[in-house]
Amino acid sequence: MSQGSHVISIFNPQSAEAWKLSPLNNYLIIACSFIMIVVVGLLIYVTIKFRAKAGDAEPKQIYNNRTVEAFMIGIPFLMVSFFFYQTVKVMNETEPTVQGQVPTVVITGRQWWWQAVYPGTTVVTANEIHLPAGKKVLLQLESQDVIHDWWIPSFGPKMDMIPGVKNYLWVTIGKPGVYEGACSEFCGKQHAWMRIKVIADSPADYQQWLLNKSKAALPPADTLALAGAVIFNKKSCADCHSIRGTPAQGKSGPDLTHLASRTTLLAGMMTNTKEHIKRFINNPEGVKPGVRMPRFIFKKDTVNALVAYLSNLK
Amino acid sequence: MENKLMMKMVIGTEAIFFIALMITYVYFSVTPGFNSASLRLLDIKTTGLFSVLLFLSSFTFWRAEVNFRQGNIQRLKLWMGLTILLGMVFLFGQGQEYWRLLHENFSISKDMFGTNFFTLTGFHSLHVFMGLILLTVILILILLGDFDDPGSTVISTAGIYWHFVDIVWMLVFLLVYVLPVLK
Amino acid sequence: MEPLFTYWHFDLGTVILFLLFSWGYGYLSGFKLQKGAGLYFGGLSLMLLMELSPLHFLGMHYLLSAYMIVHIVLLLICGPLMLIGLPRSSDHRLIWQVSRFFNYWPWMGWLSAIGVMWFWHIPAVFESVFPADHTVFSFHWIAFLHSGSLLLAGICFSWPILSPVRELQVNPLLGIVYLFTACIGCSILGLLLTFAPPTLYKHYFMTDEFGFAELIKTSWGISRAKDQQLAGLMMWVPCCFIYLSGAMVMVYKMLVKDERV
Amino acid sequence: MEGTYIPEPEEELPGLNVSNSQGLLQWISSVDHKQIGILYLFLAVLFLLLGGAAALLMRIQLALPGSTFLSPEMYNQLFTMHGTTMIFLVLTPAILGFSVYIIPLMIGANDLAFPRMNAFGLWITFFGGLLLYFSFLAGGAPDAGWFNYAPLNQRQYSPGPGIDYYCAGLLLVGAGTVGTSINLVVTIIYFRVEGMTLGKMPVFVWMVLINSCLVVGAFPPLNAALSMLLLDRQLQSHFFNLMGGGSPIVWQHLFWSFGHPEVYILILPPFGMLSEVFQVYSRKPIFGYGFVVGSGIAIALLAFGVWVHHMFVTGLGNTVYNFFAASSMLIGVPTGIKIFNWIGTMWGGSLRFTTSMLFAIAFLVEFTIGGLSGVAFAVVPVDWQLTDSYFVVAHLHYVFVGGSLFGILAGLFYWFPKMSGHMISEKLGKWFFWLFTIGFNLTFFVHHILGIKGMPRRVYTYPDISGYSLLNLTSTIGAFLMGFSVLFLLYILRKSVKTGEKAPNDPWDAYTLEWITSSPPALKNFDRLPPVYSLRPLRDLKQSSQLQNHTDGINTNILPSKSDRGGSFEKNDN
Repeated sequence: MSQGSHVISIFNPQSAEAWKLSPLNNYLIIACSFIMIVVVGLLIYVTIKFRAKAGDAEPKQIYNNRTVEAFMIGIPFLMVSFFFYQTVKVMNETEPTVQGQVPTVVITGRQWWWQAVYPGTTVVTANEIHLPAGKKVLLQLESQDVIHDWWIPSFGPKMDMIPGVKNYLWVTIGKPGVYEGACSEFCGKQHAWMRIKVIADSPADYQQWLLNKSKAALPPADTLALAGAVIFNKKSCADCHSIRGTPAQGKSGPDLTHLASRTTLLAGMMTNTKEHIKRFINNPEGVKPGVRMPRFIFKKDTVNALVAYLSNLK
Repeated sequence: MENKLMMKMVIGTEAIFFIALMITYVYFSVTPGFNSASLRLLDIKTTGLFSVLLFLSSFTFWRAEVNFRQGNIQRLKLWMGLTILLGMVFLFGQGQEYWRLLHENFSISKDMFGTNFFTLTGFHSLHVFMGLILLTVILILILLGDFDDPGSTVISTAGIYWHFVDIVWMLVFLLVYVLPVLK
Repeated sequence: MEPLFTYWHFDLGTVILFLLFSWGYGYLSGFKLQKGAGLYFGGLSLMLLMELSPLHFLGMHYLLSAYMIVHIVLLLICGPLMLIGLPRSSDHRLIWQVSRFFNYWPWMGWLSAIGVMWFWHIPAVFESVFPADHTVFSFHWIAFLHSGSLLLAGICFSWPILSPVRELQVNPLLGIVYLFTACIGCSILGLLLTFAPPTLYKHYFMTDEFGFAELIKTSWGISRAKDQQLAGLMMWVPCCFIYLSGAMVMVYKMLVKDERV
Repeated sequence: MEGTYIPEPEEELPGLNVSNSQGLLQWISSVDHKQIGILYLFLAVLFLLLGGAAALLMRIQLALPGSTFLSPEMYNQLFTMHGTTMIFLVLTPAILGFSVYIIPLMIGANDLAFPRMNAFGLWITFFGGLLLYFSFLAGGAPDAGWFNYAPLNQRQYSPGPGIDYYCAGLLLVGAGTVGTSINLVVTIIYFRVEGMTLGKMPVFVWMVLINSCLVVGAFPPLNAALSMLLLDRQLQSHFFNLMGGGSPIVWQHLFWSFGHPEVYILILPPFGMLSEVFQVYSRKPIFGYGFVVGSGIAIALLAFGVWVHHMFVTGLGNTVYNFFAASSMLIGVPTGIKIFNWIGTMWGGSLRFTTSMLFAIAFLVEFTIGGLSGVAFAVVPVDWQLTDSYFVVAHLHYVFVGGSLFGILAGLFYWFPKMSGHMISEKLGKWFFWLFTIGFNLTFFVHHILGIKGMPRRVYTYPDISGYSLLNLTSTIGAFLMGFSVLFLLYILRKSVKTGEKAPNDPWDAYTLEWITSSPPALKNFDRLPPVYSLRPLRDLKQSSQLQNHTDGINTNILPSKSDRGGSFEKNDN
């Protein structure tokens, strides 16, 4: 898995779709610069040339000039027509309709994390979404609660996730790497910490990853982790979280089956370390205010056991 | 004149308000979740009767206006009183319809039809109620003898509002009561 | 399956309409071709073209959007064209009376157009416009009423604004309001069609009698949902564009013409 | 105008029988359009300070990544209140304030058509604002953004009372705004001075007329949406609630079919003010009067048909987008026409660079930036990339501040002598201009870049990546500069009222009727008025009387008396 850092920007297109959109971005910048130069240029000229001087008589009273008006209407109209043509063209190229294709991944926005389900496999993951590079991939975007929005600037179009509606997005990632984005529709308290990480793998790596992740969770390695597993199921953890291969089948929180293989926690809020997991379990509200996870009053040992268990789930 | 233009603009904005509510009604009524079972709870005959009374009040108001223009203040009082009475009877009709529906366990939170039905008819009734207040104030002023200038535009201005309320009801009645029967 | 462009049909109702309106012109002009007759008969022939051509066939059997084109052209293009084409210099009493009527009650014109437009789109009414069987020669009296009412409403609608009697046209400010509210009136219908589920009009779900369904769906790329959206948007945007252009012309008349140059 | 009733303010104000010199009580009970206009402006300033304070708190929070200065709850409440306040309680009242004050003077009327309704509009707006702010005490302000999307606005996701206050407050504010707008329309239609036909109305009057019609048409969908939302929250109806069969998209349609015209509501009157300012300080008539007014009408007509461009990423489908892209791009054309017409007005003129004119010229630059970034949202594929990002924040501030507020400030410096009777020191005014303009650009220009770099809007904090930190810090510094300059403006205004030089009747050698009256105008605006033959009645008057020294004001003795003109211009004898 390559971990190339990339510049988040709409001017750094990394998918075929983004490439299709980018000429339009450039045309727009050129047109806008042109108009700005005309307006500012005219203003500079006018303000220098036509300053009032002491004792000026009333200047010539010009009421109208049909030719000038015709240009004022005509030129913007032509520019607008050009952009309209380009818009329609690009729009229809990048958004072919979806007719019964099976999506590669179904991504569900939740307050405030992303659930990714891979149809045809048992893989369920959260926040860090793996996709194959070099292949045209269909994303199905849904929401479980409020409106979220899927946005990775380097991949081109964003798309709203609306409860009760299925939206689709095509993406053909150019090369393997890590691509970042964020939820782009205000969705409540932790809208800021609802960041997206897409890890694009080469097709072979991707198959490998799918295979790994469709397996059930590893059994606890040591006694501390074993104790953690017991606590996880006995206390209310399992009511919300699921860990495949164990009795924990909760649906309202992120799937933790392979938690330890993710690099970040809480939708990009912090890196995935034991220390951070511990801090979060001890005081979810303090770490991520508004988060749905309740605060449990655990003994120190209990937390340590839970952390040992969770950080073992590769 | 300016009174009338003012009132026309007021009903213009009210009209768009009702249009928004009605579009919402129509939009939801063609979506699959719209509960047609609830539609059958409505009593088109009784409400139809009360509707006719409301439409009649437009007529009585028109008579009031004519009499006012002719300076016939006694008749004006009569027709005005009749208009208010008809309006009140209509509101009573609405009230008993609501009462019955609520007793049949059908409320605004029951389903999409309930939500739309109560909102649409409720806002209309609210407008009838406001119209009644307006007319009552005018009637009191008439009884106090304030209306002796036949050039006054107050009554015809109030009339614009009252006729508007009737027209809205005509549309609402068609939409909510009559159209489902036609289908 | 014959090629689409051969699907002309000869609707008796349409021809009767054509004759009726031609006679109307004669009645008003004293059976003489006057200036503007070209426009009048242009509008009338456009109606003929709309009603007899394969476009109408498509509208009848496959595409709501095709039906909508016919609908809009009849109401908003043929009607006004015919009105402009009415004999201007004619001092026929009827023209004066109608002009005076619409000057006093401009909203009747408005109501006729918007009313007719909405009426024919009530799903139950809509279904009845189409004859059950399609033959080359046919007369279907509801279809006859449909076209006739659209043409007539188009004329009534534009009368307050384009009245042949210039001094009885409504004042420009009222004209702008008139056109703008008309735009709202048809926008709402368009809006509903656009965003309503595609099952609104059952008519187009009937059997694929002529075998065009596949062609339309695959090579034209128009699905049922898209078709209804297109129809709604046509009712909405181009329709309003016509109204608003009219409004801008009124603004031009009001302001730009008497500007000091 | 035959036989129309002209409201006559008397020395004894109607209502409470308060005389003209009873201080606060008189202001509160006043139905005089000038006092109400000024109260509207005070209302705008009061809420500007509140909304501005919210903005500064937000900027402190965003100065550094990962800051914990504000909790997310607080941040969300603040940005919601900031947006709502600035749009409904600052820009709208400021515009209405100028309209209510200037329009009767400009058209030669003595008051609005319905003076009491005018007072009602003001106070209901004020109480609506209070109600909105009361939510802070009642357990939390609204926190779902000013456009308050469903289902986030449902009780389930926003259990506090904030959104109920939002609904109730905005319904009241809306009632006041619509009432005053209707009042303005009726006044403009019926109360114009003899001879001022529609084609001879000043551009500002035209813009207010168009704008008021826009208000009357645009607010009802909002009221409907708010009523439905209130029912959803209070009586468990299901309009926007998916569980009961409702649809969150309906809220967006209803809200934006108000929300987009609202944008034009906030910009059209400033367009009008600027048109007056450009004419006077260029000593030339507006270039292409018909086109300027006509494009205003075109904008208003198109305004109702473009709202879906706020919803280009909701998945409505390309068929719908095509049409709305077309209409949204089309609306750029009349806006462009205006910009070039204003440059045309200056062309060949004799320009005086007063503070007001500086704001007008700066407006042209700022608004062009805002307008062009707005076109980006009509180009659907670009909108797909940038909507709901900081680019939108940049765009809307360039339009609302760089457009509306710069226009309003130009109007303020232009009309202040008339309203207060005192001149503003040009030197201090120019200081303010530069501080404000630099602060504004510093704050918001960087937001364009933040958006392009993928920072979503409405986030209470951000990760420390790709230069977010530096750009945000710059923005915060700019915001404080802006905040300071606003306080400086208030200081200047106060100083001018206290110690400023006395203003003559017509300090700018202006063209329209309001400059005939004394500065400030007496309770009764006009005793006599010249008949209007052209767009610039005051210029006609000055030319016809061969007045030598314009700047010393108009000597009312030179006005033709009633007997000369056969009473055609007399407004005061019914």
